[in-house]
Amino acid sequence: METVRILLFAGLGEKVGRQMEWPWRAGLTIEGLIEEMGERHPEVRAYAPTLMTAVNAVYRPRSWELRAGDEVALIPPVSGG
Amino acid sequence: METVRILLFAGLGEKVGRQMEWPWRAGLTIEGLIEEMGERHPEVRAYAPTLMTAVNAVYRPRSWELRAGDEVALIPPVSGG
Amino acid sequence: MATERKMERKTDWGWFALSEAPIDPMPLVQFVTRPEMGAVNVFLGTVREWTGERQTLYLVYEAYEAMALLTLEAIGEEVRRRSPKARVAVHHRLGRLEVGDVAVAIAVGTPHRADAFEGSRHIIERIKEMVPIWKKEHWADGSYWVGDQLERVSYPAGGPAPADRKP
Amino acid sequence: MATERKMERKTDWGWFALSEAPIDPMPLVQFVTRPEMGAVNVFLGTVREWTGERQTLYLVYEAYEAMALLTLEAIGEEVRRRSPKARVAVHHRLGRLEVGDVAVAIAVGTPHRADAFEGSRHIIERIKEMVPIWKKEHWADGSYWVGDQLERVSYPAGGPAPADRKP
Repeated sequence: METVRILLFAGLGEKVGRQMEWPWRAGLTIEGLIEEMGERHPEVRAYAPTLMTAVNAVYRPRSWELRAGDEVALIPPVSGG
Repeated sequence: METVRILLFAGLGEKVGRQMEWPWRAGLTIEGLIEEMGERHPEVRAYAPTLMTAVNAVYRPRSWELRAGDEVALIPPVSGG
Repeated sequence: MATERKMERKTDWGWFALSEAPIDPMPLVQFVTRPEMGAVNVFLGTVREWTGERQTLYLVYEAYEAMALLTLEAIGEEVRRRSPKARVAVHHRLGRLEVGDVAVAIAVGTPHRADAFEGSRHIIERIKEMVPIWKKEHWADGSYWVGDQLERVSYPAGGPAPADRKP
Repeated sequence: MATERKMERKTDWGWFALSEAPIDPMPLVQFVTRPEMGAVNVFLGTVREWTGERQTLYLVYEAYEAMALLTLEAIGEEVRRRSPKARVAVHHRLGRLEVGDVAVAIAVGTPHRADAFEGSRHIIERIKEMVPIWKKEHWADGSYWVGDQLERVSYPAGGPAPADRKP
């Protein structure tokens, strides 16, 4: 089965796990991935409105179509500096 | 004879001398002092329009009346920093 | 910890690093100082003890490290679009920090001072907006990830666009 | 020179110094860093090699020293009227400086970053406006006191008033 790798950070990463593999299918977008994740992890649904999203370390919109093997980051509000 | 001490700086100090004593009389203002100095030192007259002026290390207007023993500074445009 | 991690990217004009070891600002200053520069601005973000009524005992920073370094470099490029001779160095600390520690050091060298101030300010504002680094505050009575309680904002583009704000 | 001169004023919140020895910015940073601070801004003015077509070989700074220190302290008070918890340190070098040397170092520590940036910027702008320090540029083909060729401005009040500009 082809997958994407998901990275989660900060409070969300502590609650859900910092890294997971998720099944990939043709046409899967970031938005679709977040919805699927939210079914299994309610915390993802709670954080979803505030998340920034990146694919392979570049910010990408929710409508972005994923490819197998992509690294998808769910980025809660940042607080560096 | 009572005097004031005059301090001169930068280009003006190099040309005229960095320090001098000048006769004081009741009612002498900074403006009056600069005029008197200009008669003997034409450079003071040339610099006069650009000078800031201080008495005892505090900026004072040209109309300021000097007292005997005051330290008067003729301050060309500053260029620190 | 036994080994302190450090990741960095260095170009001919920029130096970006993440490290668990304390930050020494002087190498950053030296990196951005050149005979063609007349000004260096340095910003240090330090760990403040009190935020309102709450006393911070210590902080822990974590980062999406590879992306944080790439994003810092992109922010440096924003500064150089405004001031093409600028040199830029940014080091952010990770792991546990105590009150008074330097969390981030930014140094910007430019020929003239306005650009140094503006570049340094731009970098810290952009870090707080878009660099994937997070801070967990630890108090006597608990801890939280800063940002978890922030008002909700949505990012239809995935994140702040690089062109959102000019330096 | 055999003995290097240094003059300074120190208060509970401010440190102002003039010295012929090279400036080390780190003691200034340490002076302004406190647990109640979250931000330190440092500005370094360095000797630039090229100004337009002209190559600087070295500079010489002189000061009306006692007044320069008093004026720096007054400028520090301006910063603290805006940001009452600010701590301020300013060191200016005198005598001969080479290209790349730090001529002035300013450090401002404040609880929040905007005040640190604004305080540091205010101090350098006020130094250039009103602190009695002068710079003589030395080139291959001559030398001049910067300011001697500036456009003419008159100061009916003797100098810029302390209230001319708020930080």
